Amino acid sequence: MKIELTRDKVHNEFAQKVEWISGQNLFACYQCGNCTAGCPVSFAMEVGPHEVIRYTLLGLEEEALGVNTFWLCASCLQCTSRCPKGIDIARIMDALRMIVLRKKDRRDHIQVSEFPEGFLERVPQIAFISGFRKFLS
Amino acid sequence: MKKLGVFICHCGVNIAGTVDVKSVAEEVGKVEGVIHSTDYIYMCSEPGQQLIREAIREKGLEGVIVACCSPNMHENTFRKAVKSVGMNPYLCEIANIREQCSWVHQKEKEKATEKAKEIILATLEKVKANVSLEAISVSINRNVLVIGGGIAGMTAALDLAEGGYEVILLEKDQALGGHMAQLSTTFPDLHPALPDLYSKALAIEKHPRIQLLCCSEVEDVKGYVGNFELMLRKKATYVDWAQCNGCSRCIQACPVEHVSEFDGGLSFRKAIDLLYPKSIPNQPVIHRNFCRYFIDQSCKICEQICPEKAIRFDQEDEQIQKKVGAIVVATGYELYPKEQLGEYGYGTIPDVIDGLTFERMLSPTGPTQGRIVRPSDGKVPKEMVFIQCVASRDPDRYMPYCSRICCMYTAKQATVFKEQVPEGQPYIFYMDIRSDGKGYEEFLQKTIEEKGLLYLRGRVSRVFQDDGKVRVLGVDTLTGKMIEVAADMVVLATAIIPRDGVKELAAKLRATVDRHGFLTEAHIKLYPVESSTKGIYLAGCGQSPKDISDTVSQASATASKIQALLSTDQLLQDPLIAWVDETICSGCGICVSICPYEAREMDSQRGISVVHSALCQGCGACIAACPNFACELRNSSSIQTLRMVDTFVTAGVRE
Amino acid sequence: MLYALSVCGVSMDYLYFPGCTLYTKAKNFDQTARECSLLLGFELKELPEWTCCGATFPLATDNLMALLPPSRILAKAREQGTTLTTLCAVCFNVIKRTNHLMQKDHEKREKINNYIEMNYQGDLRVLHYLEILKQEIGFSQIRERVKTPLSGLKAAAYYGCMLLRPFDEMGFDDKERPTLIEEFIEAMGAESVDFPYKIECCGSFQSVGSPEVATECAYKILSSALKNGAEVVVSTCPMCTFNIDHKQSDIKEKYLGFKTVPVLYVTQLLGIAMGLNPQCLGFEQNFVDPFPVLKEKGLV
Amino acid sequence: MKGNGNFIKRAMVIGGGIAGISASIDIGNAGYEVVLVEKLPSIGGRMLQLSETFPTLDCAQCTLTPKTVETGQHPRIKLLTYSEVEEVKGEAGDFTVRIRRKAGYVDWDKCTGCGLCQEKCPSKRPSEFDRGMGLGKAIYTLSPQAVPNKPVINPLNCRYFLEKKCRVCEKVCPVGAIDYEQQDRFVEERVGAIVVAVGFNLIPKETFGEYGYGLIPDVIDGLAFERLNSASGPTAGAIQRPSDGNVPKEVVFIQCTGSRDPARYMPYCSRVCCMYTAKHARLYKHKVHDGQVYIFYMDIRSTGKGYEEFIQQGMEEEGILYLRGRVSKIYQEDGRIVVWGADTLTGKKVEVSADMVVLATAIVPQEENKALAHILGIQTDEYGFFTERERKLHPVETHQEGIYIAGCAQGPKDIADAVAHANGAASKVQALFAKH
Repeated sequence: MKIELTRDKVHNEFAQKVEWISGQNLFACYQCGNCTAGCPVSFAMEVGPHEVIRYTLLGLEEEALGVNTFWLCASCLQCTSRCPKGIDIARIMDALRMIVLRKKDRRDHIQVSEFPEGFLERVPQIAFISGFRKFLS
Repeated sequence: MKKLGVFICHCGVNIAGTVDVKSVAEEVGKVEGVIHSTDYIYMCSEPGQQLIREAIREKGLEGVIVACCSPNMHENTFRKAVKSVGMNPYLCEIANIREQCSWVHQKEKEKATEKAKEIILATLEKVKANVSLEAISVSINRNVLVIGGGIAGMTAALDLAEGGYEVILLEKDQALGGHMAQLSTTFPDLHPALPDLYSKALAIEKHPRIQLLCCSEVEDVKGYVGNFELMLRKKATYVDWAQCNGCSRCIQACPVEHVSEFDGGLSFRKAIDLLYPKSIPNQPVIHRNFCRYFIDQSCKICEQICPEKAIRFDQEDEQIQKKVGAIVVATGYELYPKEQLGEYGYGTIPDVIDGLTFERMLSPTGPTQGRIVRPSDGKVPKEMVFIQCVASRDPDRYMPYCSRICCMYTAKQATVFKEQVPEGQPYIFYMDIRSDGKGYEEFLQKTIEEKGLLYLRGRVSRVFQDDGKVRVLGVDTLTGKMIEVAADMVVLATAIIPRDGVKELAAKLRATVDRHGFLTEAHIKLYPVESSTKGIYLAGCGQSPKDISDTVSQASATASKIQALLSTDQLLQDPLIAWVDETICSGCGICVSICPYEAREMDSQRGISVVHSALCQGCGACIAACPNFACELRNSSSIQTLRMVDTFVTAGVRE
Repeated sequence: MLYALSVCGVSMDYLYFPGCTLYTKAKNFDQTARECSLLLGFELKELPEWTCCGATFPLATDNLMALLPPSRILAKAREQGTTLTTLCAVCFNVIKRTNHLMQKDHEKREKINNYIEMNYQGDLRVLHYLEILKQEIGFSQIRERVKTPLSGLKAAAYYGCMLLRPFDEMGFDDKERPTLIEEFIEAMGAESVDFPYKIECCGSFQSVGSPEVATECAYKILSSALKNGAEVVVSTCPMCTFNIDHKQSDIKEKYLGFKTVPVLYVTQLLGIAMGLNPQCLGFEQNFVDPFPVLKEKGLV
Repeated sequence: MKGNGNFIKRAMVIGGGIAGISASIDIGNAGYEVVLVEKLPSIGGRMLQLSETFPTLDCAQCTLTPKTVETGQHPRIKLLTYSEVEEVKGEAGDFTVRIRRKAGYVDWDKCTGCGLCQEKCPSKRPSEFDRGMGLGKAIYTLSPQAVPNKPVINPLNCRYFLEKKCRVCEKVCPVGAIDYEQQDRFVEERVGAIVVAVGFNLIPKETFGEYGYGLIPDVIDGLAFERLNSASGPTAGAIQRPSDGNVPKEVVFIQCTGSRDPARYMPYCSRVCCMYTAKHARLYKHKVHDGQVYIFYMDIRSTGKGYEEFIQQGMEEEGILYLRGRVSKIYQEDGRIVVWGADTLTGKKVEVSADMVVLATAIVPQEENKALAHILGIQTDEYGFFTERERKLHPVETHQEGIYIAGCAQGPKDIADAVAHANGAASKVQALFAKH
């Protein structure tokens, strides 16, 4: 509930990493919520993309990485196409994914071994390839 | 019986949405004497006025009633219209059925319709007894007084002088510039404030048509538009400015130092000093409260050192009488007093300062030569908190209004801070970012992106000192989380409030102020620079908070209005003033003492009281006061008034 | 039936990248496109030895590795010709965006060329099959070749995301109000149905990560199309088609009253109109059988 | 011509909106002649389209029409309406301006403004003045209160010009003022100073694909709402939605539509939208007591005198719901308008099913500004707003002596600021004349 802010925290490594991987400037965000408003999967998100950006900017790494928001992002770029500041939000979501997936203790978001029977036969490989790239380290 | 015409305005839906104008027109049309009764959507428009003009011409009307909005809005409009077809304008009256009827009875349409009719019937009674009058023509003085030597007053004075008018520019302080002289740079271009201001001040000092009076105030104002009689007080400076050559040796030699208000308490100044270096005028003033000579006669160093023998310890305030035709009030603003902002530790924590003080710190000619340091220990602050809306937008505790300029100057200050202290972090607590001027939004976004200003949407609840840091407890409503910053320094964007003493000045000028003390304009859209008193104009932050460019536009606007006003030789005044029935007047003189405009005088030869027609404003005080009923107001006689009252009373009986 | 017929007088051939799914679960897409092309007088020349495009355009700016497969595809294609076409919207998106990057980002281009030991400058034209139909052949020309106008069929064009976004790089059609597929539908003689969800995402690869989310997305899209009177939904993407066609079984489980609607690839629609042999249309791969509605309209 | 040597003490004001009118009256009252050039057939500008003005809710017509009347009757103001500046030669003190007087196909010298032609004209087309909601005739005045109150024929709507038949107006005109053969004419005026007060436009509605703008009839812009709410508008002031005339019970207002959007539209703030939206919301509530208003915003900008109080009163007393967030998409479904927005204060997506949506679209410069700047030898910024000499201390001067700017031609501003700005420009003209 409480955030203690310092200049180190504002320019925290985590936020800088997100900025570096995504190539986006988090400070540019208006916090207008257009990304959340247009997101086709925001109904299932714990918080909207705009709020994840805010968490990241304020150095709340645990909060930012702890929500399902970026895992649910389907990279459809609706947010990006409507962002008034031209921020590629999907890239920020991907950066957050990458930060989790690239950690030394591998944390795959999905477990192939847990797929239900027949799933592999049913789903087209394009979905798998795409999904594996987004969910597996 | 006079032939009367009634014209009922719909005012769009403002009246017609509540009052059944058609039925009112029909019923009023049946009243004896009314030979023409009609309605129209906008009576004040050209076709509406044409209806009136045609009816006068074709039906030979001898009196006109326009039932519409308040006479404040359009009495003039319609009087001009009837005059254009040869009717005496004072035979035209307004029946106010908008402000006094439709607007206040929106939910009672039938009763409102009835009331509108009664208002018109009452006004009919007045018009029946109205007589033709001629406007009073008075000569005018074409000089102008500008009160306030800040950027508003300076602009107005220069514009007027350029337009060919003689101007008296009155400044309370010892030099020109006002608050703008305290600023470092202006947003959004980050231009240094002083050079621009300086060139303007220089132009004023040199202008042959501007008489600059510093350390001066208005003591008394008499008269009326075109003929104001002023009593000004020029306070003693204890330095003969005519003798002084501005060498400033006295300042260097003066042994007394006191805290500089101009620098927001960040520096000391001498007991004899300039307001700021190179100020215009560039002559010093002795500050009596601090000068040892005035305290215990123990020091006369300045007098001894002055090569021109310009020190005058015995100088006294001077009273100056002037006559002008118009007055510009450009009294400016001050910041909300810090003693009253307890929760922010303002006034007790040295590292909590206000925006103007921070400006002084940023100014290259300021106490730190532009370096940002903590007032407490002189260290460079790294964690810097800016708090907006301090005492603004806070109707319950402080001021309900928005101070308009804080968002932009805070953005500017945070930018300059970040430029000077690249490793520092500015945090800005805000409610809404208001960057609505030309180029402002672009400036704001660019600096947020490039400088990494951290905007936190939320107010600050408390600021306190802790371990050599200033702890700020706020909130970020976008994450819904509480925010705590251990800051090195805090800058408060405190509310803009009117200058101390404006209420008293307004009373002298018979101008009005709102509940916060800002001077009131005659109409926010129609007459934004005119006050409610004719001949008194408003410019700058004394009217409401605004930034420099808006202030400059407004100041130029007052100059334009005054030039139009003074471009003629004669001014016409309404003749709706008091007159005295000489056969009844007993010469008791009660009216003379009661008149607020000094328009009543005893004619000692005839032993009666007379009316000074140019001074009388038609307020009616003397009429109420006269024990003999010897006074009457033209076209508002007692009989007329009683008949109007009768109409309402009998309406009640009819019901 | 399989004779080449030149529309414009000259025969044109296009380099063609089918992509993995068009060889397997979306064979019907591939097959109908090849057949129809021949009828329209051009051939889809499949790239030799193509590899998977990667199925996602990498959004992390430091992920060069994911750019190598599409770059390699582009570089090899350039050796064969000047225009490359794809059918699958995902492949199209990945390849076109990579092509754009190879054109604009000199630094990355150099690095990638170093990795793949080729020298590709981004000078290939990448067109979606629909773009070829519109720009190179012309819808009006195709309209004239239609054997069975699909009159009376109400078809909703579903664009999804990959064709349209990001607009600056894809340049396929208006990003908010695309009309290209509608124009195509009308050229086939069918009636196009506009619906607000036509550019909303189907859930994409979430069918692997959070299948229930993808199901919900598909449900919203389909019910919006149905509400606006669609009898078939037209798609350009095997990923979308999986989500909005094959997942209709899941939708039915969750939303009991849901009425299924067939999903056709654009080329299947084209094939029907061009009078392709029903066996060639590959309806057996469609989850919701389009046959009943087509039969009802007398189209097959 | 009040002159002194060769310096012509006569001014031209380009644009007859509230800024141009204010400047003209000021200069005229100071004793100088003014030529007021207006592109449309009558003066009044955008303000004439407004219903009420914030924060006093005064009727806009009542505030403006007396000024238009005063301008029309002013002995020193010469009105050239339906006219455009084509060429400017010379310098301060002696400009020669060539003006195109557009053919209106009505001889105004003969016309009495009786209005018979408009009544009888059989051609009805959506009226631009009413933002496409009401129907206008091919021979028209902008409003019944127009100054001058003389009509012109729009040849694009006129049956005679389109099909060579009809001629009804010619037949009914009692004074024979209709002249189908009229051609554009050119006149020259010599003046010593010029005030540019050409006003603003709104960003074209077709721009907003994601808002269904132009396709969904009940998604309208702020000016359209003004017309809807105006007693002289197409519904005589009744709040009815354009599609079916029903009273909308849930209305969504969206601010910053095209403003503060550097990636896609205009990066700047349009300055007036926050206040007029608050005004719209309150006026709507005054007429539809059981209606609900939702306002999507980014920052509420109520900086003028009494503005903040006005906004807060709207929230507290009228229950207007402000939602801090932008809107991503609007579409029509089941006769309702679905709005996808966000409330960034709860961090949640908000979906509202509304009856009507009002977009506060960005204020943009007039299209012809850049061409006009070229003619006048002055500058515009990248968007097309005219550039002042210096932002703070010279906000009405241009880099060209003798040429001044006023009102929204310089940048978005509200009426009070535009009037003050225009008065300021007038002051500079007077000083220039007084100097010579």
